[in-house]
Amino acid sequence: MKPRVAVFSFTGCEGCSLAILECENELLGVLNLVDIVRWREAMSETTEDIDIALVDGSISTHAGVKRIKKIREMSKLVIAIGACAHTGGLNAMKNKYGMGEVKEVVYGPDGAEFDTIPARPVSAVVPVEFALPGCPIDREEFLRAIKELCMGKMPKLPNYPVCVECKRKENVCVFFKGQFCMGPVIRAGCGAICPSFGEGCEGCRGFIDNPNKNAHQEVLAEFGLTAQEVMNHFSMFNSYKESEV
Amino acid sequence: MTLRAIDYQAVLALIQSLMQEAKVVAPHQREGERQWSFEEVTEPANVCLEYTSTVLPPKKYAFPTQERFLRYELGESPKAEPIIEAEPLVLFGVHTCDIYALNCLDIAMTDEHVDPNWVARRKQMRIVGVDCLPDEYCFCASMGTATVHEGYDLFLTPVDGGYVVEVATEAGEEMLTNIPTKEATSAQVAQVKAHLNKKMQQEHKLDCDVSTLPLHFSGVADSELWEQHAERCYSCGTCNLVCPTCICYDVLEQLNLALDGGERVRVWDSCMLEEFATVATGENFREERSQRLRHRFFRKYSYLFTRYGQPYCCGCGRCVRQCLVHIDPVPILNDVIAESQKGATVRGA
Amino acid sequence: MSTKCDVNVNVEHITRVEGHGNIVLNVKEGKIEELRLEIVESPRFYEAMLVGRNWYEAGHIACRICGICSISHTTASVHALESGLGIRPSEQTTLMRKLAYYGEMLQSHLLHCYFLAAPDYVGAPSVFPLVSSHPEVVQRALKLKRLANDMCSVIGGRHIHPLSIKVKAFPKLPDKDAVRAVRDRIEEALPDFQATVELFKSFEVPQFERDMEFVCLHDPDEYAMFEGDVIRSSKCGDTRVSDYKQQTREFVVPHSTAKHSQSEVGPYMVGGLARFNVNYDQLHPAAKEAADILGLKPVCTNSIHNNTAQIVECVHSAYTALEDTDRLLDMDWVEEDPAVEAKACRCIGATEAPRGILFHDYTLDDDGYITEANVITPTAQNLNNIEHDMHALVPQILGREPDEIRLLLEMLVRAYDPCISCSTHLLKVEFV
Amino acid sequence: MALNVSTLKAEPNLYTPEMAALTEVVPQTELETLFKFELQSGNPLGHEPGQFVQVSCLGIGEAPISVSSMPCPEPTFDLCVRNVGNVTAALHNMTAGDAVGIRGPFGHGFPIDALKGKDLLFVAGGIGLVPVRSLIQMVLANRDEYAAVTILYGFKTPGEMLFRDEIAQWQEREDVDLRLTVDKPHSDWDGHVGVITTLFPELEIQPDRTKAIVVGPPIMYRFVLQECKLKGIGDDDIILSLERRMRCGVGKCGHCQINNKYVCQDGPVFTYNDIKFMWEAI
Ligand SMILES: Cc1cc2nc3c(=O)[nH]c(=O)nc-3n(C[C@H](O)[C@H](O)[C@H](O)COP(=O)(O)OP(=O)(O)OC[C@H]3O[C@@H](n4cnc5c(N)ncnc54)[C@H](O)[C@@H]3O)c2cc1C
Ligand code: SF4
Ligand code: SF4
Ligand code: SF4
Repeated sequence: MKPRVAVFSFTGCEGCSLAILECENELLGVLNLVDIVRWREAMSETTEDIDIALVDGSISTHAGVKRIKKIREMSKLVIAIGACAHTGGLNAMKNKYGMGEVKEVVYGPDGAEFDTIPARPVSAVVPVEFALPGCPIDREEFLRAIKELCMGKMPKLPNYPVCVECKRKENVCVFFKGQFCMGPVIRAGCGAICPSFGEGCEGCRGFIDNPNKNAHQEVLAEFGLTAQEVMNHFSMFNSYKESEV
Repeated sequence: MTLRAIDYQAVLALIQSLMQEAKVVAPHQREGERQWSFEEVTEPANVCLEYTSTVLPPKKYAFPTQERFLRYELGESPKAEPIIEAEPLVLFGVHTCDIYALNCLDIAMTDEHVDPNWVARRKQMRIVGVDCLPDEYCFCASMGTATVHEGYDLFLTPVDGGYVVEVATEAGEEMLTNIPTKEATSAQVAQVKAHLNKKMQQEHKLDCDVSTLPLHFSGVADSELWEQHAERCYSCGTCNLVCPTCICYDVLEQLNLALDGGERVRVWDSCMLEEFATVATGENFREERSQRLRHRFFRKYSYLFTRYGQPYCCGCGRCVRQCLVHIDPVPILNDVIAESQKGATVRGA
Repeated sequence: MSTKCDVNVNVEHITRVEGHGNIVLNVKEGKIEELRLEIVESPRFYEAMLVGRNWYEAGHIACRICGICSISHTTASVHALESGLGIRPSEQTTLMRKLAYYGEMLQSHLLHCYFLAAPDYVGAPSVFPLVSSHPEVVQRALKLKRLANDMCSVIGGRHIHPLSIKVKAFPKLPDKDAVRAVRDRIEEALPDFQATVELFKSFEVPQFERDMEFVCLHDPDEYAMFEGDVIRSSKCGDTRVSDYKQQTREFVVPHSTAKHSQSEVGPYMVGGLARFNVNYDQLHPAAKEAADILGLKPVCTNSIHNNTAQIVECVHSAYTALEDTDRLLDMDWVEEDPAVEAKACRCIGATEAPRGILFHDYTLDDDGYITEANVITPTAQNLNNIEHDMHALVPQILGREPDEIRLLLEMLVRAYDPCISCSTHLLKVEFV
Repeated sequence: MALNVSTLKAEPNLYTPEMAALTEVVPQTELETLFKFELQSGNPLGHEPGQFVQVSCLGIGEAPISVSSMPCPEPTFDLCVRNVGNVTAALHNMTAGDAVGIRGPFGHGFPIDALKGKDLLFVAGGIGLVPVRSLIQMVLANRDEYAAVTILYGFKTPGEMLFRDEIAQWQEREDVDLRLTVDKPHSDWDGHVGVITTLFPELEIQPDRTKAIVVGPPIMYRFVLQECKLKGIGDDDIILSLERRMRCGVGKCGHCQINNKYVCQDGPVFTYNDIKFMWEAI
């Protein structure tokens, strides 16, 4: 029996579910392994009998909280895909403003009605079995996870930093080119794609389990960033804090 | 040992002629930066023989960063067969430290069990060395790797008007068959010596003779120095990943999409990474950064040194050059030496 | 059947569009009591996030507004910053960016036409059943989409949230051999684009007409897509990009977390059909030929034909990308210094995203930090027009079965290829 | 001296598993299962007690597992596996007839010759009995070559006891002193209660002729070693088996290194003397 897979989107750019459709060369192979049974962005069919729910986006409304709980109930495995679902992602940057303030300032008096709560990762609302990090998810990592799930193996994320993959690719470290990088404290798995294309890592995959944040703050400062810029580097994808929600 | 003289044009001709028969890899300058890497030569003139150090060592040609070594089929009766991929290769423009490192790994890779993939690649490899001028991170003079006596076919030392080339093997002799060379003049030979003398003048050096290094490690396991030096360490593994004498690897499965077969690959690993020594029960035998840093140093300068009779560090300085928090083997080793000498006095007293 | 009927259509979360929207139609005795397109996507506050960030982070934050059009957002962001900071990128840089840009245009249009819209025309609920019923069509769609994707990734590292498309210059030049390989694949795929035209020719597009205003960028030298000198409207004439607010006047409506827009004269349409109608003369000859085959002529006022215009633009993009890339490959590439000096300035830029004109507007302080930001996405501009279309369409089809009404309304909305998640943060933020 | 690699004999199949068929699955506890295998080549595995093999579930991965049965001329052998991760879980999903890959045997086993004629004290905690079983089987099969045999086996709860039937047989034997203990009192258990060290005070040990074979979790070693010392057993006469993460099994990948030893090459069996100055060992 092929696993029945559904894709759901919450607050985000839907790039992660789109990234699944961007596995053009492999899509037919994936369809041989799994049955896609529900996916609003791509199909009109629907069902409540789901083995694997792939969820992108962060939870940022009361309605979203209800919906993800329902999805949890109807799915055997819930897998968060992408930074928004995994860490809250970029969306959590709004959390530093009070929600009343954001609505008021942004929508004016008409905005009071809109449903918005601080953005949070899926795991902050319901248990998730696994998260595929990245903004967007990495195609290879996604395919590997699908294959492993179909083999009955729980995928495992690397717990080492991006520098490892960056070195294996023999990139010139972007610090030596006058740029800045979060690679030393961020979880690998992306193939160090940013440094490979001349950009510093922005931290979209979240921190490794034991990052040496102090050392990294010192390094960023040593290479010339101001305190505010250092903070911005740390907060771009990783500003969600449980305490703020 | 025969010494000949060869001019720059002839070096280009040499590369060109080698390219006729094998893949030739050599240092190239990277992205307009003062960084180099070994890459396949497509145009001899692009080869950069005056360079400090490449990001990754030429080891990557004997032991690729990612190497498939087993192919298997699943299904009714699963089968597995080895993948051993090797091709004739010339490493052109290798520094003494990197030659030393390859020699080191020959021992480790063949001790007790012979690694088939390593040996297959090494058998088809010819090496043309070139002498360098060290930068502030190199400490090959201290490590005894500023010169190397084996592990190359030709060795070039820059002198006025070109290079003096040492022909070390028959294969080296053959490489020069159609290349115009001259007898090296005594002035040129003197220049080679001068070059070496200059290379030996390194500021960055150990406070002891390299042969005594393992002795100094005997009493420092519990020293605070490991914690002090590890405080800023990211545990990012960069130091190991760029090191020419590191061979630790991890093994991954790569299934094909139909799930009916796949390949097993090995990738470079690092003992500085947190999970390197974690076992299934969750126990981590080197949980602290300082324990991992200590292990890295013990492995290079004590364990493998004692096991194989030579240090597993070639003094190339890559680890500190690439380490963002400047964790440098030399001051650490000097702390080890100081500590052990202090301990010796205390014990002696 | 009497037209004095009661009809209730309630589509919660329209499928095969990007983001969350509902269609609500309530007809009592032939009278429309309620008809609206509800945008229920959670508000995202992108502009709020941009405030306080450094200018060089703008592109990377802004591209996260939308996964489908992240190259367009990057492009608009780069255009805005370059205009504010007074930077003119080199021809080499522009041509490189354009290859990725056309890649995204193709990627987005192909996704929409083959995966989201086509199932309606063959009566399937999604593209997945077509894998077995129309394998050659699906294979072709995947092949073309892969190509489009690689046009993006060969330049920017990846299509979704590209990496090296930066203000002034590329931090790392693309791999020339890889660009050459992609160029050859574009050439090789030209017959597939023709086949695509033939396929869409066979689909019957529902009848519908409504007089409306079309708005897009215009460039005197080329069919404006990547960039344009002015905003051109079929009803209001030309406006400078920096005066975009004269064209797009925004207001909040209660049933939508995205603001609505209108021009001086009312709602307007942006996107493929608008560009086709306004800039038809500048289309690549091959694209004009495709339009002929498809029977699409300017000025076409059936918004469902936006799909058709997208096919025409696919042909245009493929041929133009091929010619541009040939020019790029003829050049000797040089590494350019990407260093930029920040200063206080207002940065306004625009591009034609697949769904229409896209504006980015930032204000920087002396240190290059963003103090104010405004992003206006094409879908946000279209929402008002879609509702007006719905109001025009419903009376024409009232007599039909509710299911058919629902389908037609969905097809209409889908034809706009709305990108709802991008539209929900059209917020002007002035934080103190 | 650099090596001349061209003169070396390569081992082309060093990393290539040989296929073996799973012949029987014998459930043991909730987590552990005994698997019986037969090599397809028809050759015996050729191991010594204490050695391990690298077991491949192709497509999933490879894991080092001790051979749990004594050497025999048939191509069959036992592995007893705890389900803790990917490979071990995949094994648990297999049924008779399925195939796995086997590399090895690797490493150094128990020093049989040194044990001959001695009093043997086996101390096994939990899954530590797995490698020890191969040695016990061999000793019991050649019982007259050894002097007194004492087996201490401790586990957390009665449900975690391995090899029940076999232990019952050992219990029957006059020439084996078998003592079992569970860590905590339990209603299903009327035997000895307490950690394994609580069995020591009652033991009569003649240190000069005793060899202790101690295998268990890291924490057990610390306490049991102390007891052995109290009994006067020499460091050279305490034999243990260590476990580490492992990839290659042949001393290349670096993972199993403990100070200057490779568990896969120099071990997994060590004397306490070998490792007592190694701060990473225990
Ligand atoms: C010499 C030796 C003999 C062993 N004998 C037995 C035995 O007889 N029976 C038995 O059940 N187990 C035995 N083990 C332990 C067994 O190897 C591990 O439990 C097994 O490797 C876990 O693999 P996995 O794929 O199931 O887990 P994975 O999914 O790979 O890993 C789960 C966790 O285990 C860690 N891990 C990875 N590789 C190893 C490894 N080689 N050893 C320990 N942890 C690891 C990982 O870090 C991860 O956290 C032995 C180990 C060694 C070194
Ligand atoms: S570029 Fe970033 S990821 Fe790569 S080595 Fe440097 S710090 Fe690490
Ligand atoms: S020493 Fe430097 S390079 Fe090595 S792990 Fe620590 S931070 Fe990384
Ligand atoms: S430890 Fe550092 S200096 Fe020594 S060989 Fe490795 S990289 Fe070079």
